[in-house]
Amino acid sequence: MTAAVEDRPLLRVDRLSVEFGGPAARLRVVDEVSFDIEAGETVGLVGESGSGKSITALSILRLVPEPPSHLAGGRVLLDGVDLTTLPRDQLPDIRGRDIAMIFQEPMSSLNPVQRIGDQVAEAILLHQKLDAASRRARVLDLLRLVGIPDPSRRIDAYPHQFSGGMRQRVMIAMALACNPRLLIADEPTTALDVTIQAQVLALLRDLKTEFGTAILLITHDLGVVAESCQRVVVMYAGRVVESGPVRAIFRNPSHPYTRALLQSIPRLDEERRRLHQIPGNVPPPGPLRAGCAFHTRCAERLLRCATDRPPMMQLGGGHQAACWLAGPMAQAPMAQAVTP
Amino acid sequence: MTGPLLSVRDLRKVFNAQAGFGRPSAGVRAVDGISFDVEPGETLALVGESGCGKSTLGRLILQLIPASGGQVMFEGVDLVHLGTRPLREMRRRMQMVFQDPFGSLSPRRSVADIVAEPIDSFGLAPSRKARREMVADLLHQVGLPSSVMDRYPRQFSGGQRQRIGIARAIAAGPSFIVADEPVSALDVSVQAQVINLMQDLQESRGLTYLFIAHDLAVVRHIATRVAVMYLGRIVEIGPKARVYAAPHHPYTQALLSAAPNPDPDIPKRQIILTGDVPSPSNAPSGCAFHTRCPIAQARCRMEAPELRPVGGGHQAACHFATDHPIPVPS
Amino acid sequence: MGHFLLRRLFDAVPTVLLVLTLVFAAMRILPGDPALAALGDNALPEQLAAFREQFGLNQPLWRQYLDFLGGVLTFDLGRSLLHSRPVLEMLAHALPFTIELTIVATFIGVTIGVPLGVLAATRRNRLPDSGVRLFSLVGYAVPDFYLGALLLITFSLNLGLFPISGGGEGFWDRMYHVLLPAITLAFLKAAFIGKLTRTSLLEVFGKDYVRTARAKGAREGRVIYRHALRNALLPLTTGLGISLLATLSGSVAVELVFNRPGIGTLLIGAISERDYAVIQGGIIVFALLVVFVNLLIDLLYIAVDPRLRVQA
Amino acid sequence: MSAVTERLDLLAPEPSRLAIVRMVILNRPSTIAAVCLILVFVAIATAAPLIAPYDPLAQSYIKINQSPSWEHWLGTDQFGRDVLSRMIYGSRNSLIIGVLAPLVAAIIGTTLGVVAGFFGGIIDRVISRLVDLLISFPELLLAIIIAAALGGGFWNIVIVLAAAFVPNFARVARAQTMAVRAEPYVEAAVASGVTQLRIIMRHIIPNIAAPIVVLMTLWTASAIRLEASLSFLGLGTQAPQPSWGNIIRDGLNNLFGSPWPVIGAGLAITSVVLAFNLLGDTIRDVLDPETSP
Repeated sequence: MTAAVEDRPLLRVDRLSVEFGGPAARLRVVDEVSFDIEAGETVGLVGESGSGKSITALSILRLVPEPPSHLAGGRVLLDGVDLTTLPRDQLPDIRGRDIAMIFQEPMSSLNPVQRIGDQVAEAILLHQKLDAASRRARVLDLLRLVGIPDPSRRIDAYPHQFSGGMRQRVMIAMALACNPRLLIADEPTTALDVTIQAQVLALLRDLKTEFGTAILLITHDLGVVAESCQRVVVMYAGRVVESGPVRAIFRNPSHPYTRALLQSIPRLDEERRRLHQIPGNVPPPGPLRAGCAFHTRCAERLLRCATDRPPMMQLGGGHQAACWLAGPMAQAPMAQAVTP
Repeated sequence: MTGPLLSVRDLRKVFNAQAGFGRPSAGVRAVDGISFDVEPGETLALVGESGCGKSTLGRLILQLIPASGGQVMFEGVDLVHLGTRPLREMRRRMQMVFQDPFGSLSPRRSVADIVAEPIDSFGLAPSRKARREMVADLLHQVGLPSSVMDRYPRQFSGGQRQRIGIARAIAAGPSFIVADEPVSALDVSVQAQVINLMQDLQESRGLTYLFIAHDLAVVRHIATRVAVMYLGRIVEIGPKARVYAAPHHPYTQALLSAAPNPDPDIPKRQIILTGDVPSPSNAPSGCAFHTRCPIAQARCRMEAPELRPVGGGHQAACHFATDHPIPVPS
Repeated sequence: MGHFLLRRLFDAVPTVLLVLTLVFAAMRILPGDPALAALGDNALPEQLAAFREQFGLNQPLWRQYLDFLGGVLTFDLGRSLLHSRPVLEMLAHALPFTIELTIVATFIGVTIGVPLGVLAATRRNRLPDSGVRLFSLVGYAVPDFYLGALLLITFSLNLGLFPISGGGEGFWDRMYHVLLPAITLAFLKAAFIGKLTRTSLLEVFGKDYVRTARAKGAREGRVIYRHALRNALLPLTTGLGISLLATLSGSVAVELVFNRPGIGTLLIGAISERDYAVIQGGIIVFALLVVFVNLLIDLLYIAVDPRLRVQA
Repeated sequence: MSAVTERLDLLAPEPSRLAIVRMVILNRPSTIAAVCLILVFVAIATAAPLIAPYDPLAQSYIKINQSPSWEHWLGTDQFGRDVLSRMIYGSRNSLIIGVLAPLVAAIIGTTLGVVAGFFGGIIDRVISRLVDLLISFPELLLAIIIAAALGGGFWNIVIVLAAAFVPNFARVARAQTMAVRAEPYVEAAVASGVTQLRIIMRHIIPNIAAPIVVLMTLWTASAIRLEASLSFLGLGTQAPQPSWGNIIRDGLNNLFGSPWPVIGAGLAITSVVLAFNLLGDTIRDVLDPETSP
């Protein structure tokens, strides 16, 4: 990836922290998360439930209701403009125009009592000065673009007349209405069947090449990440444990959690006698924790892991991992060994 | 007892959608004539997308919902035409594990009562003390401390609840378990724990599984044979290795190619089906898949293909299923 | 669309029939002999016989039932025993007073209730919200006739601003008479509608499509009015139906307090005077009003919810 | 908040039921006030004969329509009876009917609802048809029709109010039963060979109890209000028996003389009904957190 001209990423999330609950029970759901998204790049934000990946994504556009949540620190720079300090009434100008978002549940993410044509046109209405006729034409193009058959008839239909896959396409059309530079997709295909998921992921890829839209893809499915993303950010219990180019992450996972995760998923392409088991449970959100969040379940933990929080070790080529064992003198990359 | 543990013959289930005012609707053919056998100790996986009827089939076999036709021979007894009392006795031999960890345990009852429900129902515990010991042993077998016996479901994580559900399923010592997407609602790391547990129990207690799932990678890991379903019918069935290596039905090929593989270097030979899964209430004529099939011909619209052998216990329901896999359009 | 409407219309017919049968049965299982109870203990035997003859009480039950149904269909509800006027005429005179009270009360109630609900929902847990919640709590608890009495005491008796009784003649005079009773009913309705608006809005605020609207760049105002309130209309329509019916029954007591010559006063008077035909007529009118209101709400439902209008 | 907790992708360990109770009751002064008021109301009703200064039915022609005085704190009505004593005895009426009617309705309604919801088929269609019809009638109208037929009197009112509430209990019970019946844990019970009756007793009833109890508390408030309305209309407690409703009815035609009986009785009804409504909301927050607004 050649560095951007002024070497400034499209979006930089810098030590973002989000907390829930009042002073008594302070839950630190997102803990100093940092990553960059270059223009035209697809970055995968992956983690299990409770990892805080969705809250991180929602916080970029400050869509998490405050209260009960509040930004406990860090910055979100869009082309250098810090969204966390932007006055709240200026946020709507950015939402839908510069950064757009699609969500997981196609069944409930569309307004059930409004025609889909109006819903797709709304972003255009909000951000662009177009008369009704040209707005409608633009919506028809968008519907055709995302592969909805017979758009002129379907434009006036209601969401309950569409299948899950079709609704997700409407969501994508709605998000791309104003040609945003970044599309945040929060588990866009989790609720879809695998053949429909393939269609939607292929559509996202084609639109990215055609419009150069950067995509932040939030998912728990490592297969989707491998197939669609150029760079990956792995989160655990509210923190980034590892990030880097997709091939480095899958070929040379340098954080014990990433390694364990890759070994515990059944593979389509190869036989495996027994799945690797990460003992214990995903930790519930809690107050700020000392040391590495994964140490209680980590098979390779050192004494210091319980007390000292590992810094992000640079492993070269943009690949980094927050683990004392993953220092520059990391051992030879662990092959995808079959666990004993 | 030689022969298959379970053999299903032409099983059907029609849900009659509310007969509209004045116009009787044909009803939804959720399961449309399905036949297969399951050998003792085997794990037959039922794979398919939503609306294909795999969950309905699971519940039909256990007679949790009445069948509209066909036969379910279990240990030599046809469950479909069995009276309620003998059927109730047979239930001891077959149990079920559910998908939703939160809905499968009654919120108002303690773990001990939940796990012991089959024991109480079949009167297997001579005394209260024996009952508690049996529950403790069952919890131990699923990797939970017996001390959790008196707590309530809301105090457990998804993975732990599935373990409690499995403890209940094996409580009465069944030989056959229908597992309806037991790991779909779990996180990846917890999924591995439950899959390993189910495999261990299969070995230690000689269980036979009917494993319902939509995740092809999980199926490849746990199944011995695989049946692929589409709109209420089996379109391909056979030993796992053959079906995954050489799928003969275009839908199976599309499924395998659509499933994302967690390896960036594997070349994606993407067969992307167009259109949506048709709704079961008005299934297409002939072969139900013809509306989305890349190699559909005129014949497919008229005549529904039957399952025909393609070698080595491997069958596919497609007019063009020859003994070698169908060439994939590049 | 037609299908849903047709079904609702088709359902209304048996409902009316069932209601009439319920009324018919109710009137016939009065304890004791209706003639004796109507004419009093010292009535002469031939008077009792004449009364039974007039009301066909000595005919077989099914015969009475057919005559009863025949009467209802041909709008002949018999004659009032005491006032020897056709029941239909008495009802026709009284009905407008009840209708206008219900309509005015509903209008005031909704125009106060909905904005209050929106105010409370948008400023959750702050002053307006707790204010509205207190208002609705009191509104739910105060009996309508008690509030009516209080308003009567303060505004009519002491301040003399409003008439003490009667329905008034001519449009403006009737409006002048209906205002205080309407406000009484509207106060309770505003409390109910306010609370319902608040809860349905809060529920809608939690929905995904509201978040989608914000993600598109819609400002809070647009999110509330264009998306949230529009969806809150569905539960609100049901609420409106319930509140309309509650006003109908509430009007009985309020008409008594304010001495309005509506169906309520007529019915209660007839019950105390044991005037059968009028009791029967009054209940039938109320029953038909209820069925009509329910039908009205179903129509409103179709207009508000496209999922009923347009088949998947 | 619910959207956010879902979004947390994880269930925070649920606080124990006791913690909810303490939290909900302690930090809500309104709830404590409601509970105290109800206790006072119950105390008055039970100890009525002891604390009432006069015999509620004792008439005296010389003391008609007196305004409040030291002798008669709320004055006397048109028959010279002491209004305060009648109010105290009237509370007995309201309490018993307020508790009895919803109880009777709950038992009948819930049974109908559970049977319809669990077995479905024709039984369900018949019961639902009837319930839908009766529910479309406001309780008061239904009560008036039945009261007109049965006449007033204590037991008739209990029947009237119970009949007016049965459809609501039936509908809630049916909806809850069908929801619980669709849960996998009921399927698991069937798969374990548990008989239908035991499934109802062990799984259905415990899981639908919460909304039913909440409904009963709320209906106690409505029962008290409805009894007052019926008595006000002359269809409830028959004279000379005292009821807050007919105290207001009598007080109406002496509004000029002294409005105090009306104001007093009205206040009593309002505060008790308010207290029970508050109690109902609190119980809903404790027993059935999901449905609290």
